[in-house]
Amino acid sequence: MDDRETPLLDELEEGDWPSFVAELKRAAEKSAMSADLLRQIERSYADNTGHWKRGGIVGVRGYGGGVVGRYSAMPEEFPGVKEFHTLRVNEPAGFYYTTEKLRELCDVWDKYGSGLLNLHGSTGDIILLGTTTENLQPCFDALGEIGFDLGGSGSAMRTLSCCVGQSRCEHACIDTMDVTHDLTMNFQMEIHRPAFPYKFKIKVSGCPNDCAAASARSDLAIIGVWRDAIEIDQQGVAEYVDEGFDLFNRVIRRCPTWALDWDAEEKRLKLTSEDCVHCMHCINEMPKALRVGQERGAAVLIGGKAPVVKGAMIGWVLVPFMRLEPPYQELKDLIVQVTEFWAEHGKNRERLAELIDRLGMPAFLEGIGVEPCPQMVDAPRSNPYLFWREEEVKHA
Amino acid sequence: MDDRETPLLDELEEGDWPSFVAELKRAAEKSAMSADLLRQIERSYADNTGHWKRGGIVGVRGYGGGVVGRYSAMPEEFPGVKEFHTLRVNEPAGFYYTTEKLRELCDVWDKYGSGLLNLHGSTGDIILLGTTTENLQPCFDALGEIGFDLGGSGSAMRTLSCCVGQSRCEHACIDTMDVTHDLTMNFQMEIHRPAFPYKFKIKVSGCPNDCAAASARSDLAIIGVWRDAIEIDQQGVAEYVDEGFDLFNRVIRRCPTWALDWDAEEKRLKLTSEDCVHCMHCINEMPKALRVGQERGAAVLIGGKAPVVKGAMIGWVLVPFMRLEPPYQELKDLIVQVTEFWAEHGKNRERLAELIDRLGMPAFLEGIGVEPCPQMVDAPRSNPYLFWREEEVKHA
Amino acid sequence: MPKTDFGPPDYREMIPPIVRENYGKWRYHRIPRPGVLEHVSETGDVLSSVRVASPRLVSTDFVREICEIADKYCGGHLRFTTRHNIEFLVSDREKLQPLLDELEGRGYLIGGVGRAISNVVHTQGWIHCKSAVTDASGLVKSIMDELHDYYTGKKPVPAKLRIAVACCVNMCGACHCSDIAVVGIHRRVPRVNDDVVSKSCEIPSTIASCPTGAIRPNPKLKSITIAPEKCMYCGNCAAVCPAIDVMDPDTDGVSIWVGGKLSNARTTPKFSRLAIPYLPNHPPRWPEVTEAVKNLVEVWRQRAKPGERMGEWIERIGWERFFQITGIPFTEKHIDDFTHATTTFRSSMQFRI
Amino acid sequence: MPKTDFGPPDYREMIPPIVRENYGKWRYHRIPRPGVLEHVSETGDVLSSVRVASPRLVSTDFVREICEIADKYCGGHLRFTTRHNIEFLVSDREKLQPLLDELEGRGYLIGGVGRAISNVVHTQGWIHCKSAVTDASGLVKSIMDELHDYYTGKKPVPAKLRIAVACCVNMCGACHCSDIAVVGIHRRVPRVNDDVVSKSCEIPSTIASCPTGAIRPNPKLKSITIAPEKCMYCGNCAAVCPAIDVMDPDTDGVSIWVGGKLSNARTTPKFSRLAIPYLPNHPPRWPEVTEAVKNLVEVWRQRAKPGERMGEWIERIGWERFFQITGIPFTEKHIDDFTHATTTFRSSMQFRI
Ligand code: SRM
Ligand code: SRM
Ligand code: SRM
Ligand code: SRM
Ligand code: SF4
Ligand code: SF4
Ligand code: SF4
Ligand code: SF4
Ligand code: SF4
Ligand code: SF4
Ligand code: SF4
Ligand code: SF4
Repeated sequence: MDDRETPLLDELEEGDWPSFVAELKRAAEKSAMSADLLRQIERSYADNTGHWKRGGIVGVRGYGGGVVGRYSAMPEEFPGVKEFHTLRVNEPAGFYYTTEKLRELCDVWDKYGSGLLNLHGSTGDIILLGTTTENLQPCFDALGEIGFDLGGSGSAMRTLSCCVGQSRCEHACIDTMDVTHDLTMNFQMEIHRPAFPYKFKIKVSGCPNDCAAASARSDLAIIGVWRDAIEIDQQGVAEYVDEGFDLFNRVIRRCPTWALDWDAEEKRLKLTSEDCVHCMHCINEMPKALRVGQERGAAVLIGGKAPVVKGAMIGWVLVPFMRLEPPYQELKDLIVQVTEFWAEHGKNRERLAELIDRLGMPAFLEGIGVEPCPQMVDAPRSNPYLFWREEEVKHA
Repeated sequence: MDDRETPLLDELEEGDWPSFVAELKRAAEKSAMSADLLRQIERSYADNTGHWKRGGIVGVRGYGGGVVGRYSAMPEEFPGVKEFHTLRVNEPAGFYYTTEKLRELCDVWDKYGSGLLNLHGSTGDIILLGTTTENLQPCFDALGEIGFDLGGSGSAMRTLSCCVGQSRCEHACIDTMDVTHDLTMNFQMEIHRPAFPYKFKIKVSGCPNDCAAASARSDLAIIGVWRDAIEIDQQGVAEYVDEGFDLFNRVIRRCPTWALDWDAEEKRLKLTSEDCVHCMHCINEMPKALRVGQERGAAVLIGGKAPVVKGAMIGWVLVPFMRLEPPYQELKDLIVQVTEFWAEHGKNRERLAELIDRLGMPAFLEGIGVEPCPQMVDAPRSNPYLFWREEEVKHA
Repeated sequence: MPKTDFGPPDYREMIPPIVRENYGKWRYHRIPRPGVLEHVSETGDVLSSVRVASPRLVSTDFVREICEIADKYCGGHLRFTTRHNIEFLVSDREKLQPLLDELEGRGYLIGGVGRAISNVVHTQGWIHCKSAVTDASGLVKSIMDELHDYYTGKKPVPAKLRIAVACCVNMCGACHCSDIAVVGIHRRVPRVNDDVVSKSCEIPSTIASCPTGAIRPNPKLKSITIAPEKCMYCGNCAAVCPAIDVMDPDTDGVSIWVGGKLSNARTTPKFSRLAIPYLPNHPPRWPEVTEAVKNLVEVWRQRAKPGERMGEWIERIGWERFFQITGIPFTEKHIDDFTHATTTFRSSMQFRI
Repeated sequence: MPKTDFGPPDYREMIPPIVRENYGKWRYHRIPRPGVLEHVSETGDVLSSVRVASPRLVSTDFVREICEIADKYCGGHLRFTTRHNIEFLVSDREKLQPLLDELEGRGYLIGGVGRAISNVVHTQGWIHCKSAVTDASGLVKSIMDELHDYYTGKKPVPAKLRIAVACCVNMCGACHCSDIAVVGIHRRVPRVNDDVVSKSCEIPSTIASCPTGAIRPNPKLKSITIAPEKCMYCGNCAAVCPAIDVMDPDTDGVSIWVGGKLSNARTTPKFSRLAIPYLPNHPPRWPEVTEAVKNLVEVWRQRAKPGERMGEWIERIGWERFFQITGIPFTEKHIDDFTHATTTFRSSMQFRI
């Protein structure tokens, strides 16, 4: 391909950060689709606007989602991207791959698609970026051969994702990868056949550091936590201090509840465990000396989402603590309860958080049979506008 | 009066706390109205409900408010309280009295009313509790003779009130009593002739301790503050410390912004003044050593109110700092701007805060001609739903 | 024409000479004993203020009595505080002890200063308000008969504690920002007298008065209809339209709210939050309410750090533990479901389990 | 019937042996050099993870290249992070330095670990999304070309800093909780093609799609009308109804948001807040945006305390000073006027003057 065709994009080949334009060009060398994509993007850079059409539902047999249909708005000029659909391919939990698997994936994608992909999409899928309607089914079949299934799209449960968890992290209170894989297998129907009012996302983080960014972008976030005391290796703490670690300013003062204190004489870190709110900070700062407790499980937060329509939400505590052991039945039951309530009461395109906002948390809790608890709120209500049930109000 | 008539209320004569029942009885000895009041209240205690009727506008000549009409719902049984209106009498700023003035007031009230009063009502008025329609005008005339005017009621500017301020408090950044008196005199028309969409309250506190509870219950709160550094008498601080005052735990650690530090060697309290948010805590704890700064003025907060309709509000910062010197022109102009905007756009029974909530703060600020500033918010907006004016958006 | 708009007495004529002379010159204060403030001026003058409890609802005889005392010890001047206490202002040091003695002799309670429970800010109740669900004065008397030792300083408390009582959710006062607020509530949907509505109510403003949009027009009857599932019994419609009756002695009651504050000291002002949704309305002594308030005060008093107000203490230990320690059940009623409810939901992993 | 619902590859078959053997046994970690994590297991095993920047949008050749490297040094295993970085997992200590050398030789950027700016989470942009106001990939490249020294650790930063870029307010990602978020916005009321509406749009759901209730039915045309004064150009109606066009190359632009976070460490998760309402959309290098982001990073970097994230720093110094220091003008656009606006207004005297 002639460089002069893309003077604007060429500028983005300069600089030290890895260049997506270089990648587009690499793909363009092998694929006419990608070559036309490059040209269309150059046009977008010139016109200051995208050139994709809206609408158009495409898919593969037996599935209701997993493919995002896309058509160029300028098919005459850029025939290679006349049809340019993406396949959302469910990633293995934790984003681990053998090189063998990845190579197989590349081979399939070079054969049936643009040769361009995202590792990964924001939800967690492998995004195979651009193929024709015709190629969708054979591509999917070939993916199946090598063990890759589609993820979610549309009004479905979406592809789950998680942090690295116990596979490589000392803080993990739950086996994030196993929970993710198990739920994914359990909810294949819900993932592949959109039947909800809108999208429903689940993400799993192993501890309150939330490395999966679950609480911001999951309708249901599962976040590991412990409920006994932090394990303190006093020897280890003393070593930090002896090495000049500024314990007071780096840890004690920054504990959100002042749960820690340093006994300089006894060289002991004192923890008032009932004050600890599991923020992780002290453990993060002194991983060699402090560890999460032994009574481990997870909290379930609901309602995290992006701004549209009612505003962005960060997940709300629904269950403060739940033990998580395979087969994760309690968790699965809860997810079913929640999604069924939502499926029944939610309006079209109404996210879970928006439904709860509309009906009120008390009504939602009653609907799914979860008992209220103070962990659900930062503080009780301040307005005197409370409801009473007929049966609560005894009348003479 | 026979004790056995009020067995329930009699129980409230027991105990150490001063008894309102004792007061009712004292008044009942002199006044038939009060005697019937006592009986009606006893009935309320027996029936578990009030016995006042709703409705009924009464007043005095030339005024639209200042009287709250009240009629017994059981006039046959308690004829003395058939009509039992209260006069709201504007208190002198700071609630100071000469005994002479108070005695004159008592004389008038014994003559024309029940002999019962509140010192004071929640808004700040002297509440003369209970007289007949007939007696209203003569009572008002007699009050006028001794220099007491009515306060506000209904959809009017309400009686102002304030903390003790410079008259007896070392923290006062403004002359609360003078501001209150001056505004009261300036807004007589607005106080006495209801012409607003709803009530409008103004209260004045001399510093952020807010001893007038202004920010919770004033549509417009004026609260004294300074903007240079706190004055520190290092000698004084050292004395506190030498006397065993736990400076770290009582002050340094509790400063909301950690603006203070103690230099143990130099025995100096170090203040990072740009971090001070004028919370008053350190000054409150060490009044002998610390003082508010010299550049003094007031902030204006708007929208404080009780729960009904849209929920309770604590006043919002409108002007972070304004110098306040007689004749307080800038403040008066602001009050006029605010009330005029509200009078124009507010619906019936819509408090200022509710109007602003409905129209949006940006629209309100534009309407009253006040520039936005970051002190107005805890944080900028988090939703991407912002408006642009035609003229801001240049279009090719 | 009658004389109008002459305004209140000028404060300059009400203040005692020591205040006039030291106006704006006060340097610092101390609390020599419970109930007494000693303000020192840069002129060297010292003003002692003796704070005394008042029932707020008083007779002219009561006023004459305190005037008499003020004449004797305070040169004929006195003031009231923003919480309805009386303050005797003593400029002559010699007169302080005799004043205290006389006040004590007469049975006045001296206190409310510094780290103490001060007077209760309250409302009219059955004494004068048509909207009163309960009697404010009676509740105050019942509560303070139990708590006066915290007023007089006989028993110390960790910090200022402000109690407020309101006889309905209009909350005439600053209830909504009190350490402890006692508020009368209804629990039954108001009854509508359709005939009266059609005659004497403005229907649009009645509809607009409902915070939760529970009221719809009923064109057939020229009246309105209240959707029971949307009504939370605030009574605002009844305030606007006399044909609506929300009172019900059988089901009305009292709710308790905690943790509000107004000062900006340390923490920003806070709203009071629901602790107990309902207690029965039991005059003349309201034993359930009195007990509940006492429990709250005791729990706080025994656990809070010095200088820590109710709400600050609760926020430090967490609402989870507050409910646990007080033994108050946490119910769905504690979870907000009004306009800004979602902003009160816990959006973090920071909680106690 | 085709094979369906077989799910993703089982992670157990993807993880390297060292991970399998030490699963759940990791004891602690350290950061021996920028871009490298060393996890120590209770078995004594040590796993070194080398983190490398990826453009996320890659070609199969790129993937083959990293596979080749992983074969050489990592026994044929690798992973990606939740922020789209590549992680090479080295169990054989001998291979660490050679791997680092090869990566550097090939021009890969090693970094993003610990107190660093990590990869930018971003969205499709003009590459694939019909809703894109701007190009996410181009913005990321332009921004990170300026900031890569903070990725590689050549220049230190006080704490983790997470940048996100979204091409429209749908914010596919966690933009709304990022230290710095760059978001494409419209500023013009959408144009409605009435003919198409009447044919191909579901009017009730179009009306319901509008967050601010700006859309009303237009029965005459069997279409809808947008009230311009209520529309804030979110484009959600255009997502629901293809007859509505919100794109406008002339007035569309980019906004910048700051101070969000998601971890619960120290402070609870925070939303990003509006810093700069509009900057022009200037491909291919977006100089205004790049400059603004750099300014924000620099200002924070130079002033924050160690370990203090952007939002924590801003909250410590106060938004007043943030605007002053950054030189960003504070305008009425920064003041919320959406549903919960009043909860963001300052209800206290605690501010800097
Ligand atoms: C591909 C992806 C962006 C990316 O480059 O990574 C993406 C792309 C689109 N998102 Fe998204 N979203 C993607 C993750 C997200 C996330 C993040 C997440 O899932 O963790 C969010 C925020 C979290 C959330 O769901 O709230 C997100 C919030 C949205 C929204 C706003 C939803 C809301 O309730 O606020 C929309 C609007 C809509 O649904 O109409 C949307 C809609 C879209 C559509 C389908 C718009 C459209 O109708 O054309 C985009 C298709 C682009 C395309 O042509 O490929 N996308 N979208 C992400 C999916 C990849 C994957 O499967 O791994
Ligand atoms: C007398 C007083 C209570 C007291 O015992 O001290 C009082 C008594 C009444 N208030 Fe009040 N309010 C009194 C101070 C307050 C305060 C406190 C204040 O002003 O500092 C508030 C809270 C602050 C505020 O205004 O928001 C207050 C909030 C209300 C409300 C709720 C307004 C709202 O917007 O939420 C109402 C309802 C109404 O206006 O219909 C109300 C209505 C009433 C009415 C007029 C109810 C009625 O229509 O019958 C009460 C008349 C009782 C009577 O028969 O005397 N009163 N009212 C206070 C006035 C005394 C004075 O003038 O000094
Ligand atoms: C007399 C009075 C002003 C008046 O014009 O009447 C007053 C007077 C003083 N206040 Fe106050 N405050 C008065 C009502 C208030 C109120 C309003 C209220 O309670 O309704 C508040 C806000 C209450 C709240 O936050 O909810 C108030 C919050 C304070 C504070 C902050 C306390 C805190 O730590 O939160 C201080 C500072 C302190 O006590 O250290 C203070 C300090 C003071 C000082 C020490 C100021 C001084 O140097 O003179 C005065 C004596 C305090 C004392 O009584 O312990 N004053 N003070 C009011 C007495 C009411 C009463 O009879 O009890
Ligand atoms: C690899 C990864 C998980 C994964 O499954 O991929 C991961 C891995 C680790 N995270 Fe994380 N975090 C990862 C995304 C996140 C995210 C999500 C995100 O950025 O989108 C967050 C939340 C971000 C936020 O708060 O906005 C996150 C917040 C943390 C924190 C809290 C930092 C803080 O003080 O706020 C820690 C603790 C620390 O760094 O001290 C942490 C700590 C760690 C540790 C040290 C845990 C451990 O002991 O292994 C890991 C190495 C940290 C590092 O890179 O400095 N991780 N971490 C993710 C790497 C992303 C990347 O390529 O940069
Ligand atoms: S969320 Fe916790 S368990 Fe998961 S990778 Fe991050 S620090 Fe480790
Ligand atoms: S985890 Fe957080 S809350 Fe708990 S002790 Fe450590 S720093 Fe404090
Ligand atoms: S508000 Fe301030 S100035 Fe007024 S009395 Fe209280 S402490 Fe003194
Ligand atoms: S007034 Fe408050 S904010 Fe200012 S230094 Fe003192 S304690 Fe800190
Ligand atoms: S709180 Fe309610 S009942 Fe009590 S005085 Fe105020 S309006 Fe009347
Ligand atoms: S009582 Fe309150 S909630 Fe019920 S209908 Fe009347 S105004 Fe509405
Ligand atoms: S942020 Fe908007 S434009 Fe970008 S991918 Fe998501 S939906 Fe499309
Ligand atoms: S662009 Fe957004 S705000 Fe404007 S009409 Fe459409 S949905 Fe409503």
